[in-house]
Amino acid sequence: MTAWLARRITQAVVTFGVAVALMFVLMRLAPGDPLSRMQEDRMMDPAEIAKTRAIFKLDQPIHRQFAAFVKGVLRGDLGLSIEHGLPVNTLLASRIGPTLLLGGATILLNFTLGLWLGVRQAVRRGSREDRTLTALSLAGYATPSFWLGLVLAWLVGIKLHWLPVAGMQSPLLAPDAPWLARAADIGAHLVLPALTLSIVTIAGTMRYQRAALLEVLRLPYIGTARAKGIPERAVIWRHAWRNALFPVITLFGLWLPLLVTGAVFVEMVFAWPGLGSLAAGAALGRDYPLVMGTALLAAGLVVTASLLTDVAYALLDPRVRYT
Amino acid sequence: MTRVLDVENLRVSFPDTGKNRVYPVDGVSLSLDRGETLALVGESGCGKSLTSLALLRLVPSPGRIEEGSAIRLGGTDVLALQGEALRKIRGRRIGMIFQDPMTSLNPVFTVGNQIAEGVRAHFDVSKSEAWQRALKLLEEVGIPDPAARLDSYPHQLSGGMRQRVMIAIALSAEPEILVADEPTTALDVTVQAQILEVLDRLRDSHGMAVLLITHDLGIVAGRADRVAVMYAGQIVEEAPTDRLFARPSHPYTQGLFASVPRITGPVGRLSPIGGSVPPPGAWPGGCRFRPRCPQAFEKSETMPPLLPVETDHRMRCWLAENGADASD
Amino acid sequence: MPWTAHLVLAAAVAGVVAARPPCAVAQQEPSSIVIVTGQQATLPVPTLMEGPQATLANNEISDHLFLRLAAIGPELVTSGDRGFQPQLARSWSRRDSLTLVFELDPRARWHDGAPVTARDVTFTLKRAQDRSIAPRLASVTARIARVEAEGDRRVVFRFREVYSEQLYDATFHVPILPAHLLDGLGPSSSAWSAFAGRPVGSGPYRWVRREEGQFIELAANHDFFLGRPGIERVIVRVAVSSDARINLLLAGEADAMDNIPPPTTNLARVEAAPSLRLVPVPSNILGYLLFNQREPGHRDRPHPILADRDVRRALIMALDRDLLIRAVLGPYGHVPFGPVSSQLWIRHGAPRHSRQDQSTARRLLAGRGWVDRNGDGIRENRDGAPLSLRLLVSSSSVARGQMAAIIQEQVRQVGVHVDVVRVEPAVWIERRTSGDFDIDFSSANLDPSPSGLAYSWSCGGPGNVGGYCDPGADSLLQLATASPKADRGLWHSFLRRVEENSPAAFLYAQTFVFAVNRRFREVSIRPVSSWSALWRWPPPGS
Amino acid sequence: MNPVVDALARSWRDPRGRAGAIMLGAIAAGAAVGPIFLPDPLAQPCVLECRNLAPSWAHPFGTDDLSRDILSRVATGGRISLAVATLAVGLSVTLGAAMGLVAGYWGGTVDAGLMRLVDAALAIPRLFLLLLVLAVWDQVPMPVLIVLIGVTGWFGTGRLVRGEALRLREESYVRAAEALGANRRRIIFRHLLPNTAGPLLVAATLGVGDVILLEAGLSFLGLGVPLPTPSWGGMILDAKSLLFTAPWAGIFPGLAIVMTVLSANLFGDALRDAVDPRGA
Repeated sequence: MTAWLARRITQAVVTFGVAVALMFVLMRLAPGDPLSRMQEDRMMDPAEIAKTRAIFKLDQPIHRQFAAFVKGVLRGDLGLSIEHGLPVNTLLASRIGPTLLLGGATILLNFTLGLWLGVRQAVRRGSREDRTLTALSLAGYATPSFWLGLVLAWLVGIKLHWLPVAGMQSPLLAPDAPWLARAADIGAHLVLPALTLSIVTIAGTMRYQRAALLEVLRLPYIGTARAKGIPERAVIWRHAWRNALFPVITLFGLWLPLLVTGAVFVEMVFAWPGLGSLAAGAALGRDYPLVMGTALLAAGLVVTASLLTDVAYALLDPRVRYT
Repeated sequence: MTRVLDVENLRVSFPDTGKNRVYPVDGVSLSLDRGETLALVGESGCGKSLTSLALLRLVPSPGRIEEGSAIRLGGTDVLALQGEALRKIRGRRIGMIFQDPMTSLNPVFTVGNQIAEGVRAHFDVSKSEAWQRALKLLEEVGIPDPAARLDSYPHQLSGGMRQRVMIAIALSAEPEILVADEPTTALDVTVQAQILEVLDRLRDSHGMAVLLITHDLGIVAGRADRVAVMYAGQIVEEAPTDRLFARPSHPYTQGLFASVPRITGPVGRLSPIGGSVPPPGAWPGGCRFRPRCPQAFEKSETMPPLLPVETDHRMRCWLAENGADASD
Repeated sequence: MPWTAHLVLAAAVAGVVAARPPCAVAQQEPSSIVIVTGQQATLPVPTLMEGPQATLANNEISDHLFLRLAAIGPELVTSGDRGFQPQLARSWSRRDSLTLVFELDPRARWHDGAPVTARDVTFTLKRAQDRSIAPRLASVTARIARVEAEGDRRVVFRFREVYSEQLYDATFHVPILPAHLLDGLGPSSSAWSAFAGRPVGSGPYRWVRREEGQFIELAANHDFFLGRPGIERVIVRVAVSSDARINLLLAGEADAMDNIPPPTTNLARVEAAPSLRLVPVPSNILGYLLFNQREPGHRDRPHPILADRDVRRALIMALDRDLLIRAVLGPYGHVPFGPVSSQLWIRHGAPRHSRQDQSTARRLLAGRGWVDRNGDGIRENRDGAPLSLRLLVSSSSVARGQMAAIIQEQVRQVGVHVDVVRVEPAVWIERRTSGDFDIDFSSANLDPSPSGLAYSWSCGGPGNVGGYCDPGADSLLQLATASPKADRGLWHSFLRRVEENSPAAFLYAQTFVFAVNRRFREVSIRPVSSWSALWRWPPPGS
Repeated sequence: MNPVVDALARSWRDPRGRAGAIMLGAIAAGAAVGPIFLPDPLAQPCVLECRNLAPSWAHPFGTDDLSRDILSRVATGGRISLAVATLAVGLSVTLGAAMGLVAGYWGGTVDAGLMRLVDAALAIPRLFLLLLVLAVWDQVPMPVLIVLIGVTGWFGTGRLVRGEALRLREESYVRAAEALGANRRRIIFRHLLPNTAGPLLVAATLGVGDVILLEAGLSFLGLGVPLPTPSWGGMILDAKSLLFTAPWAGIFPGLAIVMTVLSANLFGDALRDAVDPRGA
């Protein structure tokens, strides 16, 4: 097991390296220039352009730039964001918290509710409830997230005044306010974006869980469990669900990174200070240092998620061989 | 003799195309006395497994047990039970062994876990006590080094061992009836004998009634007290074992016997029955064996009831009316 | 392991309920204002706002914190010495046509209490004119020869040449920095990060805090020498998406918003909210279709279609620009005469733009040999090549996208086929600057000074990507720039010349629409630096 | 009988399958034939006076903010969106299934190699991949767009199928088949593929909606269907600012997507039951 884990971690590190290198090249191949974003509104003086290029080493050949980048990464320095003028480290550090908060809340909501509903659907397969849930979840799935976000913000925030419509904290709340008040404030801002993201993604969880559980429910050992006389709930949740969890674990591994960089629209609609919108802006503006910083973070997350998925498989399924 | 199980006119239906329903089990009646072994014999697809599932109300959705059916366990009307009361009879009154030991054990739980779960479902015992009983059960079903095996996962065991575990699970709540659905089909011949030996021993030591479901007449002889032969959802012949073996009367039963190689009989060609059991939607009117029956006649076009052949021996064939059976 | 379904649901419900705040609606203290804007201020410090940092957002925060010697007056006239208002300088006078003398206001203090001195001005201008520190400022202040202190309160500016915008150049570009805090820091910008993280200025508001990606908080400078600000706290909140900004405004979580962007449906929503008032503000945005007079890919050859002035004119005639504006900008924009934004002072008194005239357009095209020869509705030349052009549009703007669709339809009516090529902003800029387009949908952010027109509309202008060159127009431009007075007539003859040559179809000069909560009674928003008069607003409810 | 025909016939007998097929057929037919009878989806008859009109007899789905008829735009856009979605999803599901089965069943270095590839590809946000394409193509031709979406879309499915295959190859029947000497192709096609049909069909049916929405995002980058050709995704994106004034501009293309996804799902469910070898 230890050897397996060591090998698996090595693989993860290699993957990480390849992905980062690949992204570096991709980014440089893309047309457009980091200075273009600034030129969009304003005419720039050639001297100004030259100076900016020199500061960000854009005037050097690509392999030099890559070497400098790798050196920086090894020192833990990701450079200066061209557009924000702040160290990439600082930017990422300030965004990772909100991102994990939103991603975590979404995954929690998505997986608790999604798994539970998916199981209900499978158990009551073909019932009116099953059909209704299918239709509702798919409708949610096919709804663009920005659309749903805007409607929710309008209804809950503007019409009903129940929750704040955007941002992560109220700027009027003093920074030295009691801990609980600040937590409640952030919590209130979190509800709508997390709900929006959950609604548009929950169909996936539900459908996979439903399909997986249906597969398992036909297997003979479910009959064995029932014939033993254990409660139906134990049959479903203990015997069937444990086995139906595997495809869902994979799904979980796939979603972790998606929630980091894939929430662009929702982050924008709710002005959530997360990584997704930061990354999108950086890519569109060709802010190379920031793009590489977010990419590094995203790649790290994907690789970790994939590793965790494999470990979870190994832990949950006694039959998987550690080879 | 105490009657432990009474099944009357059991009908199980499944939806077919449109609004039609089909009846893979169509009016089965059988009974079981304490300590008695009844063999339910038939080809695959004849409804015998479904019958056994119906006893525990485990007919898979969307199938259902029709109105007018009756299943009584001693004084309990099984079809009237709901929820907790229904759960209480599963495993406790009737234990069940399934056909394929490979897929009938949950791959993600240890053997001990799966047996102890059955114990704890019906007895208010502590976890460790349940594991103690599980250990004893493994000993009883003849698993070597049972203490170590408790922590094994099913995939670490051989087929025979798994079937022993299945038996242990079936016995975990000390049921008065054991339903064994093709317990040896998936196993190789030497292991088959061992498993049957375990079953016999346990039946005797626990005083259980056994419903043995099989397509293999070879394992019925010397083991079952009575035999019921099923065809196309119905019981077509029922008799004490020795009498049936001596005088198989229904043409279908005769066909079954003809397809069993016998060591004692004259060496001749096996004569299997032509064709196979048609699916439930395609059963013919009248006697359902008619298309495959070498002795079918005009009257076969109406459905025969179970007619007495002799004492305790009945069959669903108009030939019984003649007082003579088909073997003459 | 068997955690039950009900438990899970209960936890989820509990989470949602617990997340509800004790009081959901922002509790607004009477003397604070929350302004929501689209871009984050990253380095709001004069002389650091270079290159990527030369953003409107940085400028606006900087204008709360730092003062100039003098501010542009309400007429926005950048020529001459009259149209300016005193700020750090109490007064100014001329020694000769090349020398300006500023007397500093003795009451002016930095936020840390130190007095503002002549040394601060010389220090700041020295930094601004250093090409290695601030290439942008250095180039716009290149005509300032020397800046000298005479004692603590007097500063003398010497210019290299005589021209009309000397005062503008001396005051507008560079707000003054505190020399006593920065002198020892050295020129490198990284040494400045501590100061940039907590800037100290002399303006009406002082720095409080920044929540990265969320907002910046400023507080009133009670000792401000021009008067105590009425509003105690200014919070500038960032929301990149305009939908989020409008939502914050409608929900009452923000009091003010700069520039509600088109389409008009956004405006309609805000207008319908009883708590909000719309404030139109002239903007420096000019939208135009730039015709490429050089062949894409071969800058030395004329464009096969657009090098012909009559074709360019016909295209302009084909457009109903008033309709375009009404459809997309509503009442908030007008068709300019020449490349003139609604903020530029030379717009007053200019001739009216030409109207849509499809028959003239058809006649012009036919006259140049463009006739529909195969009956497909699109004109061809004698060789059968269709009159087909590619219109390059940045995908970042909804308004330009919509206008492009209307333009496509309007020119089709006179037999011109236009393909709309929508590309992301970085690609758009690259194509535009390399001249890889037939028609470019340009949107420029103009200087408040008309002298900036040379950048795009003179033969050698660095921003002249369409290959337009008219020596006659160039000399008119030079004349107007050099005139020591604010002479609109000279400027208008330059504009007439440009319109005649039709290097572009000038589509719209946009008016920004700000929204402010009605609890703020007296509202004044200045063009150029929108919130620089905010400190004069009385507190709400007073 | 041909197993494919058989499966299709069986799903047709299933009421869900029939409903799904009829709905899909109706949508496809509407997209194929509709534009012939409907007004020009590009025409702007009166930009100021008849834009953002609510649904009426003249314009059953209303008009958008350039006075174009939304019904004809939905119909015309359906041609593009459906073609892109089905082809791209078909491609990515096929690729994903193939790669996943190979990786999961072969294991060892093949698995490790493929999964590293998937990890690396998944680690690169799709946006960055698409930016690369911008470098190569000026105006992306439709087939390239389809291949692009397909090829960048299989990683998730591949991982999913690989997980299932990894589990299934430990199942007794696969082991039994191996012991019986069945060759790899037979094991993969007879045993593994049918048993991963459930997750695969889910992936495929959900993928249709995914791609339609992704196409909207691509239009935003200037990468999608070239203007002014309408597409469902692009229409929804354009209608964002009309959400509160002319909601129909987004609701109808949105409904078209929901109906497509829903019917594809219904049909997929029925198909899954039909191909399941363990079905009743």
